[in-house]
Amino acid sequence: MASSVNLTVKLGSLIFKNPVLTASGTFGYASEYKNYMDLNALGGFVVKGLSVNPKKGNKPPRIVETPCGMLNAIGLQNVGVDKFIKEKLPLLEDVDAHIIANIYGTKAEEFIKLAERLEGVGRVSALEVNVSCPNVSKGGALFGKNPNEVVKLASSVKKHTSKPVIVKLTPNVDDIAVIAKAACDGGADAVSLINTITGMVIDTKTKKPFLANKTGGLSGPAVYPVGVRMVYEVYEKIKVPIIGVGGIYNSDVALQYLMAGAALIEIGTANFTKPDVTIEIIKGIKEFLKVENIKSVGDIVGIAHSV
Amino acid sequence: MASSVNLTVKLGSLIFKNPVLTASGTFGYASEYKNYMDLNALGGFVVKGLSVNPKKGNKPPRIVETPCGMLNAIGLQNVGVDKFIKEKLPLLEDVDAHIIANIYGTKAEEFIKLAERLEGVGRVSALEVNVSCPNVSKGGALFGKNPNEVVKLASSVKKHTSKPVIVKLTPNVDDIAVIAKAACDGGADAVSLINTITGMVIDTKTKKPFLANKTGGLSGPAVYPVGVRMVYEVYEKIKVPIIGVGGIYNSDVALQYLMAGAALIEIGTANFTKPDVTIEIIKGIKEFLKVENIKSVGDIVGIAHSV
Amino acid sequence: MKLEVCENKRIAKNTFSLKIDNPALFDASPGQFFMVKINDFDYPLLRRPFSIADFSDRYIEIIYKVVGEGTKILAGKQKGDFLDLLGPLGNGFGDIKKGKKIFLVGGGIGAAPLIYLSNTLKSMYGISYEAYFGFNTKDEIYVDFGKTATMDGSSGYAGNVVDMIESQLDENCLVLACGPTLMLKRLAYVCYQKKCSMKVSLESRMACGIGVCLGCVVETTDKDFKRVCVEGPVFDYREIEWQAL
Amino acid sequence: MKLEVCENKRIAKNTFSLKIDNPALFDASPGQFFMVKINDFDYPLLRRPFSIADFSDRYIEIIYKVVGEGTKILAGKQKGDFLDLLGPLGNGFGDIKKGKKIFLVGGGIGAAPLIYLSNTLKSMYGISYEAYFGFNTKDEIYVDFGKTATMDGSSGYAGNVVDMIESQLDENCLVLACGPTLMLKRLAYVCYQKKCSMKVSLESRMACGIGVCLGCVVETTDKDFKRVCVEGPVFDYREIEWQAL
Ligand SMILES: Cc1cc2nc3c(=O)[nH]c(=O)nc-3n(C[C@H](O)[C@H](O)[C@H](O)COP(=O)(O)OP(=O)(O)OC[C@H]3O[C@@H](n4cnc5c(N)ncnc54)[C@H](O)[C@@H]3O)c2cc1C
Ligand SMILES: Cc1cc2nc3c(=O)[nH]c(=O)nc-3n(C[C@H](O)[C@H](O)[C@H](O)COP(=O)(O)OP(=O)(O)OC[C@H]3O[C@@H](n4cnc5c(N)ncnc54)[C@H](O)[C@@H]3O)c2cc1C
Ligand SMILES: Cc1cc2nc3c(=O)[nH]c(=O)nc-3n(C[C@H](O)[C@H](O)[C@H](O)COP(=O)(O)O)c2cc1C
Ligand SMILES: Cc1cc2nc3c(=O)[nH]c(=O)nc-3n(C[C@H](O)[C@H](O)[C@H](O)COP(=O)(O)O)c2cc1C
Ligand code: FES
Ligand code: FES
Repeated sequence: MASSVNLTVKLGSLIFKNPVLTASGTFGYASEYKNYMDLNALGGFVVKGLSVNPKKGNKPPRIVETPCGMLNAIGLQNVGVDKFIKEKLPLLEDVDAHIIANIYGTKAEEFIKLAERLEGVGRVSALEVNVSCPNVSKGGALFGKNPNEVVKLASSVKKHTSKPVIVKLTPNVDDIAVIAKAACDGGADAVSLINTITGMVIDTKTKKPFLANKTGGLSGPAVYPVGVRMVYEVYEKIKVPIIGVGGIYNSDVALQYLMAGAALIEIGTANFTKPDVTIEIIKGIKEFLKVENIKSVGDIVGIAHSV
Repeated sequence: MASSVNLTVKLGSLIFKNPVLTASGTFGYASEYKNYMDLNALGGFVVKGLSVNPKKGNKPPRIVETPCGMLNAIGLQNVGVDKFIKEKLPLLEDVDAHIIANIYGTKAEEFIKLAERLEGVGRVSALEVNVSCPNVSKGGALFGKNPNEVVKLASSVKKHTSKPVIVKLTPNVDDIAVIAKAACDGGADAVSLINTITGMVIDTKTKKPFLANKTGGLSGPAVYPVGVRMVYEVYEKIKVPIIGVGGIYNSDVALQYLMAGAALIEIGTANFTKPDVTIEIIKGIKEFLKVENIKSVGDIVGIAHSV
Repeated sequence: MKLEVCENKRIAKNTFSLKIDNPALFDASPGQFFMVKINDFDYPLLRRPFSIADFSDRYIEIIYKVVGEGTKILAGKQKGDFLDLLGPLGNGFGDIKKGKKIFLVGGGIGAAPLIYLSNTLKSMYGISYEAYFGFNTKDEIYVDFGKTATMDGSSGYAGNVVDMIESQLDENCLVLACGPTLMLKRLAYVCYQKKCSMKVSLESRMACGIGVCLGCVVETTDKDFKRVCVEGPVFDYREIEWQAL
Repeated sequence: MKLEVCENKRIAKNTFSLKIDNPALFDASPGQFFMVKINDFDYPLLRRPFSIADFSDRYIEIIYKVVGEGTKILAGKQKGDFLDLLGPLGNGFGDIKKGKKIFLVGGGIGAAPLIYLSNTLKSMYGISYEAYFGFNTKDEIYVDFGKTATMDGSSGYAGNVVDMIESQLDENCLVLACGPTLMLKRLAYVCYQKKCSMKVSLESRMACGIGVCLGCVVETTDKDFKRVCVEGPVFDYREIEWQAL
């Protein structure tokens, strides 16, 4: 048994102490979790999607449970980038983990504005460009389904930031590898996948869609096989690191994502069920590597591709 | 309370005694369920996918469980259309329910052959053209993702049969309404959706994809919100009836599909969990209509679209 | 926090009292709630929010109604089983100042948090109050104090609890209420008419219970959204955009 | 078919005996199995296949090992709970003719169906047999007859059960076996060498258990696929393409 295992992961110039991040929209601005876990234990967190101006979001109901999953249609409610920098970031001053800003705009100029606004903010390690939110009427997945838009958007953001740029992809497409390649062509330093799968629940009492937004994004354990498959498909087609996300709820599923080809992973919905699930997952990954006598977590990334 | 409710559904010239069918590949050739339920209670059944020649299918393992779902990669193992007609159909002679043949080919000519071979077989009420199987290397979803192929295929089958033609669609696309419209352009009398969503499970012990086929199709309760959403989307874009399928496991979800716009529904994976689940669902739909004082099941089809 | 079930018994039609061992590690105030994990495994996926029906050194009590899959499974839990609780969460009824005439008004399962509230008012503050509870039928009643109304007239006042108390309310009253949305909406209208004060505990679909998912919001009169789990569940009724509910 | 649990108790390391009330509505032969629904709700989704470890007028016995989520939940079931069983399913060991020298060979939890088989051979046919069971360690042993081998030598023969019996097998023997795939593969090889007969019960991932999903197939020597749930789970070992397992 190896006495110690190396969990660190590199993404461009960034070093993560382990591959476990939290997913945007499921971990607030991180400080909310201080009571439930040691934030320093994480590789990092992706904060709630930020827009140039504060956004009110969709009308409620915004969430509904489904078998081993949930739909959400929050509609990117957020405090706006300025308030985030002024009020939320300082709460994390003493936390030793990467902070990744998830950014969202309805047009390229807004993404550029966000990148510029965050450029001087040292505490933000990287940008995750959300071209995949299914719950907004403009932007979001409308960009993310079109490879040409993705190339353009990635390259414009890239031009206005010195931070690593991660493009977050939607699973609601014919072929996610095409979109991933487009992100790389645009200069993305990494891609993260998957965002939620569009779904609908109908309230048979009212005979109407349950959510005020009608459709919502499916997340949670139910979707993990789709995410693992997509990471596996993308891994064979691109050279930049993949961040795997979608339904990870224990260390076995986390390991599946790594083996499929994810260098890092994000935990979303599972935080709701178990606020300290990320700690459990980090422990589980470590334990697995020890038992298997594998020295570094990097050694299992994409290992499921070797026959 | 209405003293009796009308559950009958028309599809072209066919009359179904109720909207509940069983989904292809999950009900064998139907006679297997004789011990567990009264087959006459069903609106009909779609039998296992048929090819011109017998097909051996994929190597095992072929199935794996996932949270509230399962992956399968059977690979369309079947006895072939001739043996089906000779050996399987006679077992259903005394059953009073529609039999729909699910047909699969690797090229248009095979679909045509199947249509021709079944043309004289009176016991088969309709053809469900499977352009959406994700678990075969040729045909299947490769057709189903391309609207031009779908138009061509639907119209070629249509030309060689007098039976209603149903085209079964894959959910693994950008926009399922585009494919549904293509099927209609090709002359389809109905569309059924959804087939399974492509997924993967990795066995972390062996560090390899669990299924011999690597990927498999996700079905079961987990996927129902995706199916309901797609039926809802397609309902607004086409005029022919929709057959809703995907994750239906109780009458509430069945009603959601009807309200989203499905005229008929197919039950798949749930048959494995509860062999008589279809009976329960028919009862539940009837009960709902009674309590709501709705005279005919047709009155709730698509009702979630009215605001 | 995994805590042991001490008792789980039926106390009225479809209504159960769940007593959980109190480790005495925290305090809880009336109106706060717990997010309860129903099973050890992830089905049902989300935790269920339940108000605190009583709270002592010995146990935490939750009174719940079986309405769906989660509560049905909960009803099967037995003494000795463990439940994972997150909380206490949210803002309760807060400080209640003397001076106003206090009415506790509960509807159906919404009476549950008012039990703990009534005990606290009595024991901690020595504040007196009147309590009114509305139920559909007699066999749903699980409170043993206050006056009750039933819709079918099988016990107490025949009709709606709001109608029962309407005539007694004026600007010197403070109503502390919890119940079905429709009842609260009517009550809010009455309180508005009578210029009476009201604090109200709201329900909403919750995923996290701790303010991060933004799923549970309710529209407020300043055209904003507030989180029921953090800014609530108890709100001053004038904050709420009742039209939107 | 919902049946009542009479007893569910630990009988060895991670191993439990579950006794279920037998409504005496059907017969079952050794080697057949039931598809057991673990919960009333649809999680875990699929039924779990378990062999019949014993079968009498009074109860159906299943002996199972806790290996994953489903069996973990099963271990929590108590007397008075109800379980939904589908079955008995599949082809068992079939008619055993006198004449051959009979060996029951089980590995780990695979010994379970051989208990019912041994009882039947004795009581119904008056056929005598020898029984050999392999386990990893002493604390895993749950059978009280036959000879045992343990891998760590903590009880009985030290080593593999196949090694233990190899020298005794010849063309006059009939082996009836169940156990881990690797053990069965070795045993098949030995039987082939010794020209000895063997019937073997196989495991496979199952969704339906009744022959419709085609998920459980195993490759056969005629280059076809056979369903373990219908054509099996007991096969003549010469039918199986062992290389493919
Ligand atoms: C702050 C708060 C306090 C509550 N206190 C109590 C209490 O003391 N006693 C009690 O019986 N009930 C209480 N409720 C309602 C209780 O949470 C729901 O009845 C319960 O979640 C239903 O779960 P289920 O699985 O049985 O129903 P299902 O309908 O199967 O649940 C499906 C989903 O909907 C959610 N849901 C269903 N009904 C409600 C509801 N009315 N409010 C919020 N979410 C809902 C569930 O949490 C779950 O995510 C409270 C709700 C909130 C928000
Ligand atoms: C015909 C037959 C008879 C069996 N008899 C017994 C018995 O008497 N006692 C006993 O302890 N076990 C028996 N097994 C194995 C038993 O079915 C599995 O151990 C059990 O399904 C594991 O469920 P789980 O949820 O704990 O494991 P998980 O790994 O969480 O299950 C996940 C999925 O994999 C399937 N699975 C996991 N392991 C196996 C396996 N070894 N074989 C088949 N499917 C598996 C499960 O059914 C489930 O669908 C038998 C299997 C078959 C096919
Ligand atoms: C309540 C909620 C809010 C979310 N908000 C965002 C967001 O603002 N930006 C984003 O890129 N993804 C958002 N997501 C998607 C998640 O980051 C993640 O991609 C998805 O939920 C799948 O992962 P999971 O199954 O682990 O939750 C949100 C998800 C949920 C459930
Ligand atoms: C084991 C299995 C085999 C299947 N075989 C076929 C098939 O032969 N042809 C086909 O069109 N669909 C096939 N399907 C897809 C189902 O008919 C259905 O579209 C899908 O499973 C979603 O419905 P469900 O969630 O109710 O199972 C199969 C599904 C399963 C689980
Ligand atoms: S429940 Fe998540 S913010 Fe309130
Ligand atoms: S388990 Fe379905 S065919 Fe055997």
